[in-house]
Amino acid sequence: MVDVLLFAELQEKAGSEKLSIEADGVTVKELKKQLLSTYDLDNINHAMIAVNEEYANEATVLAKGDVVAFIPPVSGG
Amino acid sequence: MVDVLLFAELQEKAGSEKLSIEADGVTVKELKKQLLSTYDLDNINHAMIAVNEEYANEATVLAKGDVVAFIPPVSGG
Amino acid sequence: MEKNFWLTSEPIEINDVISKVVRPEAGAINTFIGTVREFTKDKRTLYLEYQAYVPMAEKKLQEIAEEIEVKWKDTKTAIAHRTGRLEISEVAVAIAVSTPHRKDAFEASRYAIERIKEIVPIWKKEHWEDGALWIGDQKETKSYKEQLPTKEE
Amino acid sequence: MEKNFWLTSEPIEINDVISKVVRPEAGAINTFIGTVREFTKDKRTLYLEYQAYVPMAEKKLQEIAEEIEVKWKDTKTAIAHRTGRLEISEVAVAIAVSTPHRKDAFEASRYAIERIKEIVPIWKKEHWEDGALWIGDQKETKSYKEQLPTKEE
Repeated sequence: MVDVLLFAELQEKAGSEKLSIEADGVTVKELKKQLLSTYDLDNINHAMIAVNEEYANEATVLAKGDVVAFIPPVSGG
Repeated sequence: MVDVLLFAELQEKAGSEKLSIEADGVTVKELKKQLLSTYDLDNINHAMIAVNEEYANEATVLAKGDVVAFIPPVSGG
Repeated sequence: MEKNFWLTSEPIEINDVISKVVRPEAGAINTFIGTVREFTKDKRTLYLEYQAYVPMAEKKLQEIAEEIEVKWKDTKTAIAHRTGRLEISEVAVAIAVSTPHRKDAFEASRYAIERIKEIVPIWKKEHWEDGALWIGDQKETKSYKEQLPTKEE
Repeated sequence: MEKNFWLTSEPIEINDVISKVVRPEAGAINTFIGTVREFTKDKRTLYLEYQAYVPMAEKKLQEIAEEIEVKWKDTKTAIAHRTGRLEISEVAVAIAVSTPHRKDAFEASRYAIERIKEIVPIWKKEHWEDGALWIGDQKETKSYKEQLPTKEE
Protein backbone atom coordinates (compact mmCIF):
# COMPACT_ATOMS: atom_id res chain seq x y z
CA MET A 1 0.00 0.00 0.00
CA VAL A 2 1.07 3.59 -0.64
CA ASP A 3 -0.31 6.75 0.92
CA VAL A 4 -1.74 9.27 -1.52
CA LEU A 5 -1.99 12.86 -0.34
CA LEU A 6 -4.36 15.28 -2.03
CA PHE A 7 -4.48 19.04 -1.58
CA ALA A 8 -6.59 22.06 -2.37
CA GLU A 9 -9.06 21.46 -5.20
CA LEU A 10 -8.03 17.81 -5.58
CA GLN A 11 -8.73 17.20 -1.91
CA GLU A 12 -12.18 18.72 -2.18
CA LYS A 13 -13.00 16.76 -5.33
CA ALA A 14 -11.92 13.47 -3.79
CA GLY A 15 -13.56 14.32 -0.48
CA SER A 16 -10.44 13.10 1.27
CA GLU A 17 -6.97 14.35 2.10
CA LYS A 18 -5.37 10.95 2.27
CA LEU A 19 -6.03 7.66 0.49
CA SER A 20 -4.37 4.29 1.03
CA ILE A 21 -3.99 2.58 -2.31
CA GLU A 22 -2.53 -0.72 -3.45
CA ALA A 23 0.21 0.49 -5.81
CA ASP A 24 3.39 -1.22 -4.68
CA GLY A 25 5.70 -1.72 -7.65
CA VAL A 26 3.68 0.35 -10.08
CA THR A 27 4.52 3.72 -11.59
CA VAL A 28 2.98 7.01 -10.56
CA LYS A 29 1.47 7.16 -14.02
CA GLU A 30 -0.43 3.95 -13.38
CA LEU A 31 -1.46 5.14 -9.95
CA LYS A 32 -2.94 8.24 -11.58
CA LYS A 33 -4.95 6.11 -13.99
CA GLN A 34 -6.27 4.11 -11.08
CA LEU A 35 -7.27 7.27 -9.23
CA LEU A 36 -8.97 8.72 -12.30
CA SER A 37 -11.08 5.57 -12.67
CA THR A 38 -12.47 6.04 -9.16
CA TYR A 39 -12.47 9.77 -8.52
CA ASP A 40 -13.45 12.86 -10.47
CA LEU A 41 -9.91 14.24 -10.48
CA ASP A 42 -9.30 15.53 -14.02
CA ASN A 43 -7.04 18.26 -12.69
CA ILE A 44 -4.64 15.68 -11.35
CA ASN A 45 -2.94 15.94 -14.74
CA HIS A 46 -2.03 19.54 -13.93
CA ALA A 47 -0.55 18.54 -10.61
CA MET A 48 3.12 18.04 -9.87
CA ILE A 49 4.08 14.83 -8.15
CA ALA A 50 6.06 14.38 -4.96
CA VAL A 51 7.21 11.02 -3.66
CA ASN A 52 8.33 11.06 -0.04
CA GLU A 53 8.38 14.86 -0.02
CA GLU A 54 10.56 15.27 -3.10
CA TYR A 55 9.37 16.21 -6.57
CA ALA A 56 9.32 13.18 -8.83
CA ASN A 57 8.06 12.26 -12.27
CA GLU A 58 5.38 9.92 -13.55
CA ALA A 59 7.86 7.16 -14.30
CA THR A 60 8.78 6.75 -10.65
CA VAL A 61 8.11 3.22 -9.45
CA LEU A 62 6.43 3.12 -6.07
CA ALA A 63 7.37 0.93 -3.18
CA LYS A 64 5.40 -0.18 -0.17
CA GLY A 65 5.02 2.67 2.34
CA ASP A 66 5.81 5.44 -0.14
CA VAL A 67 3.95 8.71 0.28
CA VAL A 68 2.76 10.14 -3.01
CA ALA A 69 1.50 13.70 -3.03
CA PHE A 70 -0.29 15.39 -5.90
CA ILE A 71 0.65 19.07 -5.88
CA PRO A 72 -1.74 21.32 -7.78
CA PRO A 73 -0.26 24.60 -9.06
CA VAL A 74 0.92 26.29 -5.88
CA SER A 75 -0.27 29.70 -4.74
CA GLY A 76 1.54 30.48 -1.54
CA GLY A 77 3.14 33.81 -0.70
CA MET B 1 22.24 88.13 12.12
CA VAL B 2 21.79 84.68 10.59
CA ASP B 3 22.21 81.32 12.27
CA VAL B 4 24.79 79.04 10.74
CA LEU B 5 24.49 75.32 11.46
CA LEU B 6 27.47 73.02 11.07
CA PHE B 7 27.44 69.23 11.09
CA ALA B 8 29.75 66.25 11.23
CA GLU B 9 33.34 67.09 10.34
CA LEU B 10 32.57 70.79 9.87
CA GLN B 11 31.10 70.97 13.35
CA GLU B 12 34.19 69.36 14.84
CA LYS B 13 36.56 71.64 12.91
CA ALA B 14 34.70 74.76 13.96
CA GLY B 15 34.26 73.49 17.50
CA SER B 16 30.66 74.62 17.38
CA GLU B 17 27.35 73.40 16.03
CA LYS B 18 25.81 76.83 15.66
CA LEU B 19 27.25 80.26 14.94
CA SER B 20 25.46 83.60 14.86
CA ILE B 21 26.92 85.72 12.09
CA GLU B 22 26.22 89.16 10.72
CA ALA B 23 25.27 88.33 7.14
CA ASP B 24 21.94 90.02 6.52
CA GLY B 25 21.64 90.97 2.85
CA VAL B 26 24.73 89.10 1.70
CA THR B 27 24.94 85.93 -0.39
CA VAL B 28 25.75 82.48 0.94
CA LYS B 29 28.93 82.67 -1.11
CA GLU B 30 30.06 85.73 0.81
CA LEU B 31 29.08 84.12 4.09
CA LYS B 32 31.30 81.17 3.19
CA LYS B 33 34.24 83.49 2.54
CA GLN B 34 33.67 85.12 5.89
CA LEU B 35 33.61 81.72 7.63
CA LEU B 36 36.76 80.57 5.84
CA SER B 37 38.63 83.67 7.05
CA THR B 38 37.87 82.76 10.66
CA TYR B 39 37.64 78.96 10.75
CA ASP B 40 39.62 76.08 9.32
CA LEU B 41 36.70 74.83 7.23
CA ASP B 42 38.17 73.97 3.82
CA ASN B 43 35.63 71.19 3.37
CA ILE B 44 32.80 73.70 3.47
CA ASN B 45 33.27 73.88 -0.29
CA HIS B 46 32.17 70.24 -0.55
CA ALA B 47 29.08 70.91 1.51
CA MET B 48 25.59 71.45 0.16
CA ILE B 49 23.75 74.49 1.42
CA ALA B 50 20.34 74.65 3.04
CA VAL B 51 18.55 77.87 3.87
CA ASN B 52 15.64 77.45 6.26
CA GLU B 53 15.70 73.67 5.80
CA GLU B 54 15.59 73.71 2.01
CA TYR B 55 18.50 73.12 -0.32
CA ALA B 56 19.69 76.42 -1.81
CA ASN B 57 22.61 77.67 -3.85
CA GLU B 58 25.48 80.04 -3.19
CA ALA B 59 23.75 82.94 -4.85
CA THR B 60 20.95 82.98 -2.29
CA VAL B 61 20.75 86.32 -0.54
CA LEU B 62 20.30 85.97 3.20
CA ALA B 63 17.85 87.86 5.33
CA LYS B 64 17.81 88.54 9.04
CA GLY B 65 16.85 85.43 10.99
CA ASP B 66 17.62 82.95 8.20
CA VAL B 67 19.06 79.60 9.20
CA VAL B 68 21.90 78.53 6.94
CA ALA B 69 23.07 74.93 7.21
CA PHE B 70 26.19 73.50 5.62
CA ILE B 71 25.52 69.89 4.71
CA PRO B 72 28.63 67.75 4.18
CA PRO B 73 28.18 64.71 1.93
CA VAL B 74 25.51 62.70 3.72
CA SER B 75 25.99 59.14 4.95
CA GLY B 76 22.74 58.06 6.51
CA GLY B 77 21.05 54.73 5.95
CA MET C 1 17.64 23.37 16.96
CA GLU C 2 16.85 26.77 15.58
CA LYS C 3 14.12 26.61 12.96
CA ASN C 4 14.44 29.26 10.27
CA PHE C 5 11.71 28.00 7.93
CA TRP C 6 8.32 27.24 9.27
CA LEU C 7 4.59 27.05 8.64
CA THR C 8 2.23 28.14 11.34
CA SER C 9 -1.48 28.44 11.92
CA GLU C 10 -0.82 31.27 14.39
CA PRO C 11 -0.35 34.94 13.38
CA ILE C 12 3.21 35.59 12.22
CA GLU C 13 5.28 37.97 14.31
CA ILE C 14 7.61 39.78 11.90
CA ASN C 15 10.23 40.24 14.59
CA ASP C 16 10.48 36.47 15.05
CA VAL C 17 11.51 36.20 11.42
CA ILE C 18 13.84 39.20 11.35
CA SER C 19 15.61 38.29 14.57
CA LYS C 20 16.76 35.02 13.02
CA VAL C 21 18.86 36.82 10.42
CA VAL C 22 20.35 39.66 12.47
CA ARG C 23 24.12 39.17 12.79
CA PRO C 24 27.31 41.21 13.03
CA GLU C 25 28.31 40.37 9.44
CA ALA C 26 25.12 41.91 8.05
CA GLY C 27 24.67 45.55 7.12
CA ALA C 28 21.34 45.07 5.36
CA ILE C 29 18.16 43.12 5.98
CA ASN C 30 15.40 43.00 3.43
CA THR C 31 12.01 41.82 4.55
CA PHE C 32 9.14 40.91 2.29
CA ILE C 33 5.73 40.59 3.84
CA GLY C 34 2.72 39.36 1.92
CA THR C 35 -0.55 40.57 3.41
CA VAL C 36 -4.14 39.78 2.56
CA ARG C 37 -5.44 42.44 0.20
CA GLU C 38 -9.10 43.34 0.30
CA PHE C 39 -9.69 44.49 -3.26
CA THR C 40 -8.37 43.23 -6.57
CA LYS C 41 -9.74 45.65 -9.10
CA ASP C 42 -13.38 45.77 -8.01
CA LYS C 43 -13.55 42.30 -6.57
CA ARG C 44 -13.67 42.17 -2.80
CA THR C 45 -11.94 39.41 -0.87
CA LEU C 46 -13.61 38.48 2.41
CA TYR C 47 -10.85 36.25 3.70
CA LEU C 48 -8.26 33.73 2.55
CA GLU C 49 -7.55 30.17 3.46
CA TYR C 50 -4.09 28.65 3.10
CA GLN C 51 -3.42 24.96 3.01
CA ALA C 52 0.06 23.44 2.96
CA TYR C 53 1.85 20.14 2.69
CA VAL C 54 3.69 21.18 5.82
CA PRO C 55 6.79 18.95 6.05
CA MET C 56 7.55 19.28 2.34
CA ALA C 57 6.83 23.01 2.36
CA GLU C 58 9.29 23.60 5.20
CA LYS C 59 11.89 21.54 3.35
CA LYS C 60 11.35 23.56 0.16
CA LEU C 61 11.65 26.85 2.02
CA GLN C 62 14.98 25.68 3.33
CA GLU C 63 16.03 24.68 -0.19
CA ILE C 64 15.22 28.19 -1.40
CA ALA C 65 17.54 29.56 1.26
CA GLU C 66 20.24 27.18 0.06
CA GLU C 67 19.75 28.37 -3.51
CA ILE C 68 20.12 31.94 -2.25
CA GLU C 69 23.37 31.09 -0.49
CA VAL C 70 24.76 29.83 -3.78
CA LYS C 71 23.58 32.83 -5.80
CA TRP C 72 24.50 35.57 -3.33
CA LYS C 73 27.36 34.88 -0.97
CA ASP C 74 27.14 35.37 2.76
CA THR C 75 23.35 35.52 3.15
CA LYS C 76 21.12 34.37 5.95
CA THR C 77 17.44 33.72 5.28
CA ALA C 78 14.37 33.02 7.40
CA ILE C 79 10.84 32.44 6.11
CA ALA C 80 7.52 31.91 7.85
CA HIS C 81 4.27 31.09 6.07
CA ARG C 82 0.82 31.09 7.59
CA THR C 83 -1.81 28.37 7.17
CA GLY C 84 -5.54 28.35 7.84
CA ARG C 85 -7.96 31.24 7.66
CA LEU C 86 -6.52 34.75 7.25
CA GLU C 87 -8.42 37.99 7.53
CA ILE C 88 -7.75 41.16 5.52
CA SER C 89 -4.30 42.69 6.23
CA GLU C 90 -3.03 39.60 8.06
CA VAL C 91 0.46 38.39 7.20
CA ALA C 92 0.51 35.38 4.86
CA VAL C 93 4.26 35.17 4.41
CA ALA C 94 7.30 36.90 5.89
CA ILE C 95 10.77 36.59 4.40
CA ALA C 96 13.90 38.12 5.88
CA VAL C 97 17.31 38.02 4.23
CA SER C 98 20.42 39.56 5.74
CA THR C 99 23.52 40.31 3.72
CA PRO C 100 26.62 42.44 4.10
CA HIS C 101 25.45 44.81 1.33
CA ARG C 102 21.98 46.06 0.53
CA LYS C 103 21.81 45.22 -3.16
CA ASP C 104 22.06 41.50 -2.42
CA ALA C 105 19.41 41.72 0.30
CA PHE C 106 16.87 43.17 -2.12
CA GLU C 107 17.67 40.70 -4.87
CA ALA C 108 17.71 37.64 -2.64
CA SER C 109 14.46 38.56 -0.93
CA ARG C 110 12.78 39.05 -4.30
CA TYR C 111 14.14 35.72 -5.46
CA ALA C 112 12.73 34.03 -2.36
CA ILE C 113 9.17 35.20 -2.91
CA GLU C 114 9.25 34.27 -6.61
CA ARG C 115 10.57 30.79 -5.79
CA ILE C 116 7.94 30.31 -3.09
CA LYS C 117 5.33 30.87 -5.75
CA GLU C 118 6.96 28.25 -7.94
CA ILE C 119 7.95 25.31 -5.79
CA VAL C 120 6.54 25.44 -2.27
CA PRO C 121 3.44 23.28 -1.77
CA ILE C 122 1.10 25.86 -0.34
CA TRP C 123 -2.33 26.72 -1.73
CA LYS C 124 -4.58 29.69 -1.31
CA LYS C 125 -8.35 29.68 -1.45
CA GLU C 126 -9.93 33.06 -2.02
CA HIS C 127 -13.33 33.68 -0.49
CA TRP C 128 -15.36 36.40 -2.16
CA GLU C 129 -18.89 37.59 -1.58
CA ASP C 130 -20.10 35.42 -4.47
CA GLY C 131 -18.02 32.29 -4.04
CA ALA C 132 -14.65 30.75 -3.36
CA LEU C 133 -11.86 29.26 -5.42
CA TRP C 134 -8.51 27.57 -4.96
CA ILE C 135 -6.05 29.82 -6.76
CA GLY C 136 -3.52 28.34 -9.15
CA ASP C 137 -0.14 29.49 -10.33
CA GLN C 138 0.26 33.23 -9.76
CA LYS C 139 3.82 33.94 -10.73
CA GLU C 140 4.10 37.48 -11.96
CA THR C 141 6.16 36.39 -14.90
CA LYS C 142 3.06 35.04 -16.64
CA SER C 143 -0.16 36.63 -17.71
CA TYR C 144 -3.37 35.57 -16.01
CA LYS C 145 -5.77 37.80 -17.81
CA GLU C 146 -8.08 34.88 -18.43
CA GLN C 147 -8.20 33.76 -14.84
CA LEU C 148 -9.83 35.04 -11.75
CA PRO C 149 -7.88 37.72 -9.94
CA THR C 150 -5.49 36.62 -7.24
CA LYS C 151 -3.75 38.45 -4.45
CA GLU C 152 -0.75 39.37 -6.58
CA GLU C 153 -2.33 39.55 -10.02
CA MET D 1 -1.12 63.63 13.78
CA GLU D 2 0.42 60.37 12.69
CA LYS D 3 4.15 60.72 12.07
CA ASN D 4 5.44 58.40 9.38
CA PHE D 5 8.96 59.81 9.07
CA TRP D 6 11.04 60.30 12.12
CA LEU D 7 14.48 60.43 13.67
CA THR D 8 15.02 58.97 17.08
CA SER D 9 17.82 58.47 19.56
CA GLU D 10 16.00 55.40 20.91
CA PRO D 11 16.28 51.90 19.41
CA ILE D 12 13.96 51.50 16.42
CA GLU D 13 11.16 48.98 16.74
CA ILE D 14 10.60 47.53 13.27
CA ASN D 15 6.96 46.86 14.02
CA ASP D 16 6.36 50.55 14.69
CA VAL D 17 7.48 51.27 11.14
CA ILE D 18 5.68 48.38 9.47
CA SER D 19 2.40 48.97 11.28
CA LYS D 20 2.18 52.44 9.73
CA VAL D 21 1.90 51.03 6.21
CA VAL D 22 -0.37 48.01 6.76
CA ARG D 23 -3.71 48.59 5.02
CA PRO D 24 -6.43 46.65 3.23
CA GLU D 25 -5.34 47.92 -0.18
CA ALA D 26 -1.85 46.43 0.25
CA GLY D 27 -0.84 42.92 -0.70
CA ALA D 28 2.88 43.48 -0.27
CA ILE D 29 5.12 45.24 2.21
CA ASN D 30 8.83 45.56 1.63
CA THR D 31 11.01 46.49 4.54
CA PHE D 32 14.61 47.55 4.34
CA ILE D 33 16.61 47.57 7.54
CA GLY D 34 20.14 48.90 7.74
CA THR D 35 22.10 47.43 10.63
CA VAL D 36 25.56 48.19 11.97
CA ARG D 37 28.01 45.76 10.43
CA GLU D 38 31.05 44.74 12.43
CA PHE D 39 33.54 43.97 9.67
CA THR D 40 34.20 45.63 6.36
CA LYS D 41 36.81 43.47 4.74
CA ASP D 42 39.27 43.11 7.61
CA LYS D 43 38.49 46.38 9.30
CA ARG D 44 36.53 46.09 12.50
CA THR D 45 33.95 48.68 13.45
CA LEU D 46 33.51 49.17 17.20
CA TYR D 47 30.41 51.34 17.00
CA LEU D 48 28.80 54.06 14.90
CA GLU D 49 27.60 57.51 15.67
CA TYR D 50 24.86 59.18 13.65
CA GLN D 51 24.22 62.89 13.63
CA ALA D 52 21.29 64.51 11.85
CA TYR D 53 19.83 67.88 11.03
CA VAL D 54 16.62 66.56 12.49
CA PRO D 55 13.82 68.84 11.23
CA MET D 56 15.23 68.97 7.71
CA ALA D 57 15.94 65.23 7.69
CA GLU D 58 12.35 64.41 8.62
CA LYS D 59 11.12 66.76 5.91
CA LYS D 60 13.38 65.10 3.33
CA LEU D 61 12.21 61.62 4.34
CA GLN D 62 8.67 62.75 3.73
CA GLU D 63 9.71 64.19 0.35
CA ILE D 64 11.15 60.81 -0.61
CA ALA D 65 7.79 59.22 0.17
CA GLU D 66 6.12 61.81 -2.02
CA GLU D 67 8.53 61.01 -4.85
CA ILE D 68 7.64 57.35 -4.42
CA GLU D 69 3.93 58.11 -4.64
CA VAL D 70 4.53 59.78 -7.98
CA LYS D 71 6.71 56.99 -9.37
CA TRP D 72 4.69 54.00 -8.13
CA LYS D 73 0.99 54.52 -7.66
CA ASP D 74 -0.85 53.60 -4.50
CA THR D 75 2.10 53.29 -2.13
CA LYS D 76 2.38 54.03 1.55
CA THR D 77 5.80 54.64 3.08
CA ALA D 78 7.20 54.97 6.60
CA ILE D 79 10.83 55.58 7.53
CA ALA D 80 12.64 55.80 10.86
CA HIS D 81 16.30 56.70 11.26
CA ARG D 82 18.35 56.42 14.40
CA THR D 83 20.69 59.07 15.80
CA GLY D 84 23.43 58.90 18.42
CA ARG D 85 25.65 55.95 19.27
CA LEU D 86 24.80 52.56 17.73
CA GLU D 87 26.35 49.24 18.65
CA ILE D 88 26.99 46.35 16.23
CA SER D 89 23.76 44.87 14.78
CA GLU D 90 21.60 47.77 15.95
CA VAL D 91 19.12 49.20 13.45
CA ALA D 92 20.24 52.45 11.83
CA VAL D 93 17.35 52.83 9.43
CA ALA D 94 14.06 51.06 8.80
CA ILE D 95 11.96 51.64 5.70
CA ALA D 96 8.58 50.08 5.03
CA VAL D 97 6.63 50.48 1.80
CA SER D 98 3.27 48.88 1.17
CA THR D 99 1.81 48.47 -2.29
CA PRO D 100 -0.92 46.42 -3.92
CA HIS D 101 1.67 44.32 -5.84
CA ARG D 102 5.04 43.07 -4.75
CA LYS D 103 7.19 44.32 -7.61
CA ASP D 104 6.43 47.92 -6.72
CA ALA D 105 7.16 47.31 -3.03
CA PHE D 106 10.67 46.07 -3.81
CA GLU D 107 11.42 48.86 -6.24
CA ALA D 108 10.06 51.65 -4.07
CA SER D 109 11.87 50.43 -0.97
CA ARG D 110 15.13 50.26 -2.89
CA TYR D 111 14.53 53.74 -4.22
CA ALA D 112 13.95 55.03 -0.69
CA ILE D 113 17.27 53.81 0.67
CA GLU D 114 19.19 55.15 -2.32
CA ARG D 115 17.54 58.56 -1.98
CA ILE D 116 18.23 58.64 1.75
CA LYS D 117 21.89 58.29 0.92
CA GLU D 118 21.62 61.21 -1.51
CA ILE D 119 19.52 63.92 0.06
CA VAL D 120 18.78 63.34 3.74
CA PRO D 121 21.05 65.34 6.10
CA ILE D 122 22.31 62.51 8.28
CA TRP D 123 25.95 61.70 8.91
CA LYS D 124 27.70 58.62 10.14
CA LYS D 125 30.94 58.52 12.09
CA GLU D 126 32.69 55.17 12.12
CA HIS D 127 34.70 54.27 15.18
CA TRP D 128 37.42 51.68 14.61
CA GLU D 129 40.09 50.34 16.89
CA ASP D 130 42.61 52.77 15.40
CA GLY D 131 40.53 55.89 14.94
CA ALA D 132 37.30 57.45 13.86
CA LEU D 133 36.05 59.27 10.79
CA TRP D 134 32.94 61.01 9.53
CA ILE D 135 31.96 59.07 6.43
CA GLY D 136 31.08 60.89 3.24
CA ASP D 137 28.94 60.01 0.28
CA GLN D 138 28.43 56.25 0.11
CA LYS D 139 26.01 55.78 -2.73
CA GLU D 140 26.55 52.39 -4.28
CA THR D 141 26.43 53.88 -7.73
CA LYS D 142 29.94 55.29 -7.29
CA SER D 143 33.25 53.65 -6.56
CA TYR D 144 35.00 54.40 -3.30
CA LYS D 145 38.02 52.23 -3.71
CA GLU D 146 40.23 55.12 -2.70
CA GLN D 147 38.33 55.89 0.45
CA LEU D 148 38.01 54.25 3.78
CA PRO D 149 35.49 51.47 3.93
CA THR D 150 31.95 52.37 4.93
CA LYS D 151 29.02 50.30 6.08
CA GLU D 152 27.70 49.71 2.62
CA GLU D 153 30.85 49.85 0.55
